[in-house]
Amino acid sequence: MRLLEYESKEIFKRYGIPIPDGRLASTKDEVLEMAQAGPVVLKAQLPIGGRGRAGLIAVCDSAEEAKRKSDELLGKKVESYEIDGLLVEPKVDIEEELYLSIAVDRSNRDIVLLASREGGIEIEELARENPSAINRVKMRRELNDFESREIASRLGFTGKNLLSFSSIVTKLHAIFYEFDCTLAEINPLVMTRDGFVALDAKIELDDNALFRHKDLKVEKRFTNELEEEAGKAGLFYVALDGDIGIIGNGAGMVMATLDMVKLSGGRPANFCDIGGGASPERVAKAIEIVLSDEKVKTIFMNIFGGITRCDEVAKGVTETLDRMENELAKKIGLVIRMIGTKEEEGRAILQAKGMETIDDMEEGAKKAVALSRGY
Amino acid sequence: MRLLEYESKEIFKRYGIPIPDGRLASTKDEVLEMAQAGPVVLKAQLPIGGRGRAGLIAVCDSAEEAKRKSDELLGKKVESYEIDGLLVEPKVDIEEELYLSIAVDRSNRDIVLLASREGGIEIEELARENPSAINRVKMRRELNDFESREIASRLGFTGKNLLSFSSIVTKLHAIFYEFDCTLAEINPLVMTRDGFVALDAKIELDDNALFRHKDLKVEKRFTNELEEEAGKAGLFYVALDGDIGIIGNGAGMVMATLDMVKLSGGRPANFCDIGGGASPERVAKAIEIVLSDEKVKTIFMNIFGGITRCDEVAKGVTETLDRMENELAKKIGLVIRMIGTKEEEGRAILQAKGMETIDDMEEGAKKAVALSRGY
Amino acid sequence: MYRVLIQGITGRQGTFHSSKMIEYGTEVVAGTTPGKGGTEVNGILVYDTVEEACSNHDVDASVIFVPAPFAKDAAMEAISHDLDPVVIITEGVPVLDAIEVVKEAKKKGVTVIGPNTPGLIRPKDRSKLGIMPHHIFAPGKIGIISRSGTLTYEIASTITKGGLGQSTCVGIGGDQIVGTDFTHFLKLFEEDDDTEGVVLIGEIGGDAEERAADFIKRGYEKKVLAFIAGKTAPKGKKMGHAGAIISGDSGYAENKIQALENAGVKVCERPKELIKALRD
Amino acid sequence: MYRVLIQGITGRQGTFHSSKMIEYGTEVVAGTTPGKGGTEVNGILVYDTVEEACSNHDVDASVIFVPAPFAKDAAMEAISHDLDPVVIITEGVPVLDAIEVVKEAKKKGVTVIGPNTPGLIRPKDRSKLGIMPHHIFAPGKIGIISRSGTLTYEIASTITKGGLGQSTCVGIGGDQIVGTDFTHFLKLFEEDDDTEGVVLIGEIGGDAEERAADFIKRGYEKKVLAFIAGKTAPKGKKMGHAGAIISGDSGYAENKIQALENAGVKVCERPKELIKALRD
Repeated sequence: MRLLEYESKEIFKRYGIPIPDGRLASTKDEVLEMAQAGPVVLKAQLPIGGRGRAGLIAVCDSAEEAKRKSDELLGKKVESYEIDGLLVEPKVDIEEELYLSIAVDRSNRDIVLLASREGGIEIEELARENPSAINRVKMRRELNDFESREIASRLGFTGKNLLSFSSIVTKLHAIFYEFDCTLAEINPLVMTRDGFVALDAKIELDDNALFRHKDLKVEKRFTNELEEEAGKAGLFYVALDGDIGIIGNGAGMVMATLDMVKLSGGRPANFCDIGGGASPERVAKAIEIVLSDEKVKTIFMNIFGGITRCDEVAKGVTETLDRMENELAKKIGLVIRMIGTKEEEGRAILQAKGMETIDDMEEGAKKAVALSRGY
Repeated sequence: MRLLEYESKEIFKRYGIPIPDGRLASTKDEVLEMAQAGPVVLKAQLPIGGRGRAGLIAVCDSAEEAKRKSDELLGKKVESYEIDGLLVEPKVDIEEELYLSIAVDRSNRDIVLLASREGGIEIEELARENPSAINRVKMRRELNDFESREIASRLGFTGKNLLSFSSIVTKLHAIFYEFDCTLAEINPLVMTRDGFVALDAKIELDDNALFRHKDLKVEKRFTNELEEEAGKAGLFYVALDGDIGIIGNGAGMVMATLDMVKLSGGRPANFCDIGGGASPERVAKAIEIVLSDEKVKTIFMNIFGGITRCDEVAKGVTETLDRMENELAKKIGLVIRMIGTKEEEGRAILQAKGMETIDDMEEGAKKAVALSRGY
Repeated sequence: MYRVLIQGITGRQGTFHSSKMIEYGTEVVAGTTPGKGGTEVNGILVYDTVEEACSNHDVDASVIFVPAPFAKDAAMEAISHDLDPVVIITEGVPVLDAIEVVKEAKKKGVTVIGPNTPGLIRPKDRSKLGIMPHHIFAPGKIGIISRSGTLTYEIASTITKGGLGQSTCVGIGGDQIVGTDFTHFLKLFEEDDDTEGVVLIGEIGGDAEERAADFIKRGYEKKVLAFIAGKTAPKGKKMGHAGAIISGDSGYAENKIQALENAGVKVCERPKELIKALRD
Repeated sequence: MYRVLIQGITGRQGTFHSSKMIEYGTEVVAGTTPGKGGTEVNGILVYDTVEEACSNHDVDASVIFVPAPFAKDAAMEAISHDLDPVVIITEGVPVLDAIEVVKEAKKKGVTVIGPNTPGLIRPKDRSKLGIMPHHIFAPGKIGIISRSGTLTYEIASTITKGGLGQSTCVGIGGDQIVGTDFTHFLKLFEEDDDTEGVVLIGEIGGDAEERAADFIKRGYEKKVLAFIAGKTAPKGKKMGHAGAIISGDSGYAENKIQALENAGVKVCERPKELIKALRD
């Protein structure tokens, strides 16, 4: 889960990493109050990258400009978010931009620190264009101060700058492990006349470790309401832009179903995983959520019964049908592929409502595509 | 530095190790208030061992008895301490006494946990009498929960007791490392009908690590005022019971001086180490402190100048003499052995005041012993 | 055949799946749940600690069903007693916990399978260290290594129905950080006389497939086929598995397919194609 | 001869003692103080990190003068760059820090001398890694291993005045936890052609003398004499050194003397007796 910039900066501040003296503003008046004192930077508080390019960060040299820009940004919709807060910071005179992060290194099953004097661009871009400009250091839970100093020294810092940079490394390391981060990034970390300042701050928390950080008072965040509703019901839902709703059990299985629909010429509207051993209620909820996407006219349900029982799935389907007074069946094409545990019982339940099942996944996908095209 | 029992128990409580529901009382009335509710145990709060045998712990079955005992204990002098506080605890019904500690294992340069179902006696005694009853486990800074459970299991606990015992192990481990302890001991840890209770608590902090624990608000403690005064002046002073004051530079050197005085038939009154590179002021302070022990009529000062400069030492001596208007030289026999760095300069300073120095340590010791006997 | 310890045997999952493992024929010798020592589950004795279980039984391997917050501790306990493999079924293990477990396992030379894995099954031995619906498997000569549960079942079942069976099927786990990779098991299958061909079931996220391709490219003696899920997945979204995410430049299905094909691996678009390709 | 790095060279102690070391003839090649890189002390270049110092100079060993709160970090830094020995002069290092340093040194095969040591001196080479007043030493055939500073000077000076000199003198440190023990150097002296006899200077606390006695008892080729301080020390009191304390049953001077005598070591009561015994 990604924290918003201002939340990340609050943590930085608590740990002593220097940040600009900014404030979160949710109204134009609050922005203007800060803009009286001098040039400011307005930064839309959204959990997405590339805000600069997307015009979500505005440098305002005058109060007039700050007024215009905050009018423009506050309330604006971006992807599935709405901007309801701007971080207002005094404009900083930048002498140099650096990059510093600690992240999970999936390939090496480890934690790695990346540091570079070439900051301000995406690290992937830098890795492509100038990989030798990136210092990589494996991290452990215990970091000796000298290791931080060595990183600063390898970047070419000496004297006071060496001490301040290494202290930022030490603090970022503490934050990373203390909060179970998967990413703690400062990009850019800038050098000013008064020393280093973390101009941006990006912290990603491990969703699976939130139980250790109840004091953070953050809840798992979703990028849209359906995903949130699904998450709370024990489903995993990702919205896509096609018109065939996909429901399946198991992440790999659902991904493969999406691929098969595409391969058969259709466009999946979503990814919806009911997980293992789903109850009829969870199945019903999945159908409800998938149908609340108005583009969806056809659903392809693909179940391989292992721990999941086909009879339970069938019950979930029929309950939904009943609740919708069979409107569903009229308006929506529902293709059910269902084999495995209790498959016969499940088939019987569906047949009693006049519904057939299919054994083969590819056949199911083709049928769903045909239905979506009105065949 | 050893914390008092009630201070250790406050830490236990904060970490969730069960302790009796006691209170610190500094007056008889406070004791009586608690004794109304039932039988209590009064425990003198002094940083010394063997309180039970020394009569400093009193089980009081009636309020009458509590009154008598608190009269007896409060204000009593023990060694160089005065009892100014009693920990009053409800009497506990003991089903079993255990031993549990984590300590520095000097021989193995490591940390070791000791656990035994034979609690209540000194661990050294148990180690002599029934060493196989003691479980020894090496500790590291990170302790997995399963390691605590294994300790509980090896002691023969199972079910609920296994879980509570292992949780106490985990907490004691956390305390040990969190506070830089050199010892964290529960003896006895007792089993009652309601579970385990730490009946006693002994925490020794590493004096050298107190800088990491400013929040503890404890200062280095001394067992008597002279030791405290010396400590604050950068001297290391230990009171002994003889009549020849000993001042030297370097711990090994001072110990050897004590031994030499004893070997020559005398009785050292103290150990006083002025350390390396002592200033005249520190030397003067050392003489002052040693002389404030009224038994001392003779001082043997043994200096081997390395970083310590003999001229500085000599200045310290003459300044003290001057301040005391030469009373010192009249009343007290002062034998100075002094060689090494700036020895000639030092000798000259002393000779100007009519004092001689000796080159040989043994000769000096003999002369001091002779002086102390009035020769 | 593995003599298996079940950690967390008294929980709902542990109780259910240990009964299924026994039903299949797996030699489950003991279970553990701290605080429940002395009880019994499915006729299996329960101990408080792995140490006790190991001193009362000959134990080779462990299957872990304990909840995510305690999974690291359970895995560390199994590793400290040299159980091998340690199969972590648990889903939702924190990343830093998984990294520490993997490091400790490496230090001790123990194989950790998972977390978030359906486990490992050997139809010939009727031995299962996991949660697969075992009726869909049949003894045979095909080895399966997979990052996914139900997709493994889909493909294993296709293989079984196609008249071929499986030597060993193993899920390496759907998390970002798992104890083993495709390469680890490719090596084992290469040396395994019971295995004639291997099917890799990959998905978006990470570079395990690319690394497997590198390994195969250097020369692999047996036939390898692959199926990669997630070709339609968008960037930056977790697709159900914590590990199934395209981030930055890495993790795209296309790259994985390209790498495998470059290594001479046939990547099938449909499960059924696998049967034909395996028979060729 | 050791090429020596001084950690904490810009501090008062580091500056003073590095000048003395150079004066004696020690090959001091570089110094470090974080944040002071690029400056000079006693004509020696100062670096921010040991890494930099080592990449600009050939460095063998380190002598640490940094304050106690930072001594662990400095020692870890020296150990991580394989400097050997690492001599920790600093007094007052926390016990847990010392334990971690000693463990890390063991893992890397590095010798740590101290903490709280006067260091090591080799009169023949005019090489000093420490703070001893070097004028009292003279080249010779006697090795000294000691837990004390000034007492070493007293005895070394007695030996010098007695017409004998020293091969190597080393202080193992006065703290409870130190990097080396008597046994470590007894082994080195046994193999050292420059050394004919060894003097152990022990004191109350711990069991380093008893362990040395055990080692000698198993057969030691050179003459060993000992001097033990603290026969008059009371129980439970730290006698100046953090390590000089009799606690529980252990650490009494009598036990140490007994053990050494049982091992055939002559324990002298007076420094002067050592001369006669060494000449015998």
